[in-house]
Amino acid sequence: MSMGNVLLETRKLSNWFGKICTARELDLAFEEGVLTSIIGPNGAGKSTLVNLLTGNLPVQAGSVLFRGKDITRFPIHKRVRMGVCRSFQILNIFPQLSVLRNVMIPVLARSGRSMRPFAGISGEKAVLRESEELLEKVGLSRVRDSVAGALSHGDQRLLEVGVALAAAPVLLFLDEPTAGMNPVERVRLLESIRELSRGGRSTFVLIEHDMDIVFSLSDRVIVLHRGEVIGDGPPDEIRENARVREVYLGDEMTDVFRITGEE
Amino acid sequence: MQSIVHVCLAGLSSGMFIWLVASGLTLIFGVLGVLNFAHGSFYMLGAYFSYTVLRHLFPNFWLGLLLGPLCVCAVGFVVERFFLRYVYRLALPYQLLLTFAFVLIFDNLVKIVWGAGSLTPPDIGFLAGSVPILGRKFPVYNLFIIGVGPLVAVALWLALERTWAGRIVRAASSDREMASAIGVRVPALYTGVFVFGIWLGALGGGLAVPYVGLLTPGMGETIIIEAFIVAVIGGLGSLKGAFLAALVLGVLSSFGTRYFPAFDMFLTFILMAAVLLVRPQGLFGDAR
Amino acid sequence: MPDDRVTGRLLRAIAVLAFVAALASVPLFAGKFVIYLAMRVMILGIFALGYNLLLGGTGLLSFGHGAFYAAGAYGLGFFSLHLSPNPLLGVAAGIAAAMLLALLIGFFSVRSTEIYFAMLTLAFGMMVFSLIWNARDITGGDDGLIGIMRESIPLFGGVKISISQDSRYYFLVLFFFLLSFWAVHRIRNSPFGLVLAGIRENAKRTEFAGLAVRNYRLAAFVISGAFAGLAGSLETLLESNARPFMAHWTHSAEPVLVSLLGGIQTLTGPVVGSILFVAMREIVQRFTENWMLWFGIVLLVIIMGFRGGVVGVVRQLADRARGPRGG
Amino acid sequence: MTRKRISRRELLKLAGTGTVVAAAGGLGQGLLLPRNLWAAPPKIKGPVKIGYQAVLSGTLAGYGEFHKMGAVMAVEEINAKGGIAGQKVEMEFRDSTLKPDDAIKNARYFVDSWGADFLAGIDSSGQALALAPVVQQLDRVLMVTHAATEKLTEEMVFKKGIKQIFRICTPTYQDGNAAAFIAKDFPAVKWATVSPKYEYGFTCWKMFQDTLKKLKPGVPFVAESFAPFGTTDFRSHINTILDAKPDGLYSTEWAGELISMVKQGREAGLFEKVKHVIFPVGAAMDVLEGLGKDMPDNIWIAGRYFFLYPNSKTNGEWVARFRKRWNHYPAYVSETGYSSIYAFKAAVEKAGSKDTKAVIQVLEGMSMNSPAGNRVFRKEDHQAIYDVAWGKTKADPKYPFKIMGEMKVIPTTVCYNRPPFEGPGTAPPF
Repeated sequence: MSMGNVLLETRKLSNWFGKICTARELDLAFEEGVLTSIIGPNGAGKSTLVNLLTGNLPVQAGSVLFRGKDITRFPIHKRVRMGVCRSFQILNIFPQLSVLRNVMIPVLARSGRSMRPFAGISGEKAVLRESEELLEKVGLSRVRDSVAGALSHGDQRLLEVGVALAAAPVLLFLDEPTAGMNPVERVRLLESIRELSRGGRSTFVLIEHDMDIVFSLSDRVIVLHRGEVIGDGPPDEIRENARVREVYLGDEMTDVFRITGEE
Repeated sequence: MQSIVHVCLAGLSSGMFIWLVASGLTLIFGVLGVLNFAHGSFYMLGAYFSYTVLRHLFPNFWLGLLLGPLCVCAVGFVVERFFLRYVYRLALPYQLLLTFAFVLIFDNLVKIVWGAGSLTPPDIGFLAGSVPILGRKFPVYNLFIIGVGPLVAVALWLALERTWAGRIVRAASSDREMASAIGVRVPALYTGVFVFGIWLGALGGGLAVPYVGLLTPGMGETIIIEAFIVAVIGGLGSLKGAFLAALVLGVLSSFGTRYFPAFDMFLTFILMAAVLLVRPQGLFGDAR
Repeated sequence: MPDDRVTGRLLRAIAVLAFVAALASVPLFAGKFVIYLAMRVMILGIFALGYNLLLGGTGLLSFGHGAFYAAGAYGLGFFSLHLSPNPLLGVAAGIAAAMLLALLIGFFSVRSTEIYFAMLTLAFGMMVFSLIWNARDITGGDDGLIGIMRESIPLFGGVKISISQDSRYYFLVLFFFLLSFWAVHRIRNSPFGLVLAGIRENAKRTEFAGLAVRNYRLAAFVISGAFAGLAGSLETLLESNARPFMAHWTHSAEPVLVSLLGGIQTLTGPVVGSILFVAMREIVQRFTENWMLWFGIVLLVIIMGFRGGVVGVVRQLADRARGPRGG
Repeated sequence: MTRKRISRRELLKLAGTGTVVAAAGGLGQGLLLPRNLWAAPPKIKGPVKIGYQAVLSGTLAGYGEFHKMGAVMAVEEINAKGGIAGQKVEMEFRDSTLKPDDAIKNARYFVDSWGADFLAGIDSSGQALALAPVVQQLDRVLMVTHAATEKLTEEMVFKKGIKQIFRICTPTYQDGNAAAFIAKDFPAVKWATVSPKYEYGFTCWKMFQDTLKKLKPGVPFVAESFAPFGTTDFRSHINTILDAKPDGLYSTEWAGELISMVKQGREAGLFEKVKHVIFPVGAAMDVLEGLGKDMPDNIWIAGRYFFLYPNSKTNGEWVARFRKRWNHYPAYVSETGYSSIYAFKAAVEKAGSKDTKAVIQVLEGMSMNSPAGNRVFRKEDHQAIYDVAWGKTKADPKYPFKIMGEMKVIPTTVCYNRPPFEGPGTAPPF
């Protein structure tokens, strides 16, 4: 596994909501093994970017390439099959299914055995084993049989990441995975992300508000502002970036700290 | 020319008539998010109550039209306050099932109270009779309906856009939580809107007494499906859409019946499916 | 814990066996009318069981399943009138016709969800109704397709099983009912069923699990259409006619009603709902001509008092009763 | 009930004579006394049970009520006079909902659960046709009192041999063929129709056209507009007719839909523009009463029975009794409902048994007197043959609705299709 192998790139990717531009001719490239964070003040276009890359929003202009292949018009599930997956800022799990079944769905999807209407689910030994391993990894084994909707908020967030991970993505976008978590849980989750990233199976792209975490965790930081990239580079470089400081020294900066400091 | 004008007029009057019934259905869906299957039954009750006032209490069409639907409002209040209120949070099928239960109950009650046979209304005074238009007679009452339809539409529009109550209703329809956060008593508002929607349906029923010229215990069942189609094509919850859809459908089916006898339900439903496929939110619905 | 699970499984096996035995012995002790009603219950049960794969299983409210029921009925009708009177082949033809129609209608419908899906299926169902009604030369119009006979089932070696008697036809219906019950049970507990549940719970997440949600919806739609077709063809054999109103929306509403009555989140819900639906009406009708009124009131009570359907509520009560011991 | 208690002495005496007579009979081998006189009256076990179904819900619920009035009255009268062959008549009435599957369920309930000996009722053609194989299987006589489809008698009874079905009301021949005989005398040349968009409407219009073409070759039919079941707005249909400028309008719209159509037609001036109008089921009481003075004058109407025809003692008395009992004029389904119960009575008493086979044998070709006049059940197709009146509407101070003024009868012998129903000479005019 070598660095510098481009997984996903965008060419002049643009998006508008009415007259508001949320992505302006973005040319970005995400490389294998580089833990990237995307930051920016509220309304900078972070979530929009993830939505465009993962197929959750149709691309209005420009194109998206995955491993050199144009996937601009690909539906979500096809992108996931290729290895682009995500978690959501707002919880997006299967609330009435058990924790185990939550992660089983993506695992089944990958195994290609999900169209079998008469096979017993308990007979899917390999899928079960893999799902249990995954729960172990995100630390949810102890609640594997609980109904997902009944978990604590922190556990639900873990599950959100777990379900995304279960799709075994090459490139995984985590949209504010720690939103609403208490500091202890937050550290725990980010630690496991760091570990998983080192494990090298998936490349992570993180959207995060907590600057400390972003700078300590990431290999690369992208700063978005009003749909434009105003900074892109290693954390140290970004810290020194004048434009970024300018943007973050305004109200927006304090705003960011207020939000993240609330917990 | 004579033919086309009359076909148009027939279409306009039937379209406006459907609009009157569909308006309440649309309003209730728009604000409460409930598909009121029993709307046709309230229409029927409106007709029967108006008929009763007209025949047995005051032989005056206007009084019948005023008092009949008001009685139905009382029924609507009971339905909302004691039953419907408890299923808002449940899924769509439960709401349909509940309102369906009321269809059965009301249809049967009407049969018990007013008898199984059809009833025909007494004279309605000055609105009876016809006027010649291009050498063919056209009923005054249908002209009246053609006038009442837009009148109701404009009144509704003014009420929703220009009054304080209307603004609150619109606020509640777009965001229930927000409305209750700014101090609107949402449950009471819902009751009010439901009862008002029922009043519109019952008004349609009251107007139907001379229009259809016949009251039968199952009369709500034929109208509800037409009102549904209109509400869906117009965009569920959009009054403007329902108005236009009713107009288009009325004129279209009138022309269809006259010039393309093969035209029937099939094409109406094709139209409905086509609209749903191309613009799922309907002609004027907001994409929720 | 494992002990509990074993006893649970044993109890369930006993319950299933007792249920099957009770059903199988209906023709032995019950009168003809009860046998007939039991068949109606089972046919409605098949319709509702399949339907509930869509409503309870996938979270889609279809208002057009009458069309597939009618496709099954007319499919069997045409097959047995023009090709072969073999009832089993006829049923197969009915199911095939229903599945084809479901594929066609589903292809257009599954892109929408919720109320739009309900309205689209309603529109398509009514188109089918209208087609059957108007294609008089082929379908007999509103008179329906009549004179469909219940011939014997040919087996290997020239042996034939006669099903013309109701008490015998009962077993064919029972066979298909149990088969459907088993099939729906398997589907609910299969990987495919889990994906459907995922779609019901969260379609977006299912898509982000790498699954083409629309295809799964379509598959569920076609499968439930197959059950509707089976029910339609069985009813046609029972009543020896097929009629346009089978495709009408009022008939499409029946499985919805039945599933909700029994409870959409359980396997047995639609079956219990079917029993209630048929038996309740029959009982009410014996006491009063105003059956609609009383039927409506009973419905009201069930919706207001038994939100999760009868089976769901009974199960909750049972859980509560068991509560202190388990906890 | 008023039977005297028989004392023991008398009983003994009776027993004695009984033994003597029996012995004598046995000895004399029927030579001493004519046997038939002494044979016990026909023994029928248990009450005579009749399962009746008609529509009691929805827009046509009024028809069910009319059926019920007639049938209930017949049962009351018969029971008051000692029942059928000495046995009480029991009747159960069910809502047929107009749906074939409900009709089948009801029939099965009546026979298999309640133990009905006879079945009666049925409004829609679809129901009647769907029931045919069922009543054959159940082996009970079904007396159809309203459904008019000719297929029932032609195909089910005549061709398929389902002998259990009889029809006491007039079939589509009356509404289609007979109307053509009325129409042939008009100076009208161009005809048009507004009719129901289902089998009944199509069939009647076709029969009307076929027969009229034969009676009056070259007669043009200029417009047809078919209205779906449940139509409440006939205005576009009326426009179709007015545009075609016909001289004659033929319409088999019935019940509430006919009321709506006539009212809306009046408003549009339809009856001023079209001089000759025929409503084959316009003489139904619900239509006449519903329209009241709104029914235009000089329209030819008929029904399957009209209470002013025949002008016989039986009919006059019956109408009086009916009005006394229900405070209502009898509708045609009241008469057919009433007469069907009497048809069962006559058949059972003549057959001396409730047995279906025996009753069918008696009913075939049976002639009976009824309010509608003399009825004969045609042997081949089990269709009751009786005359119904056509008449021109006119006001009469005695009634709050229009009645038939000038009456005319088209004899069944000229307007009913004849078995074998195919080939020359089977369809009128003969």
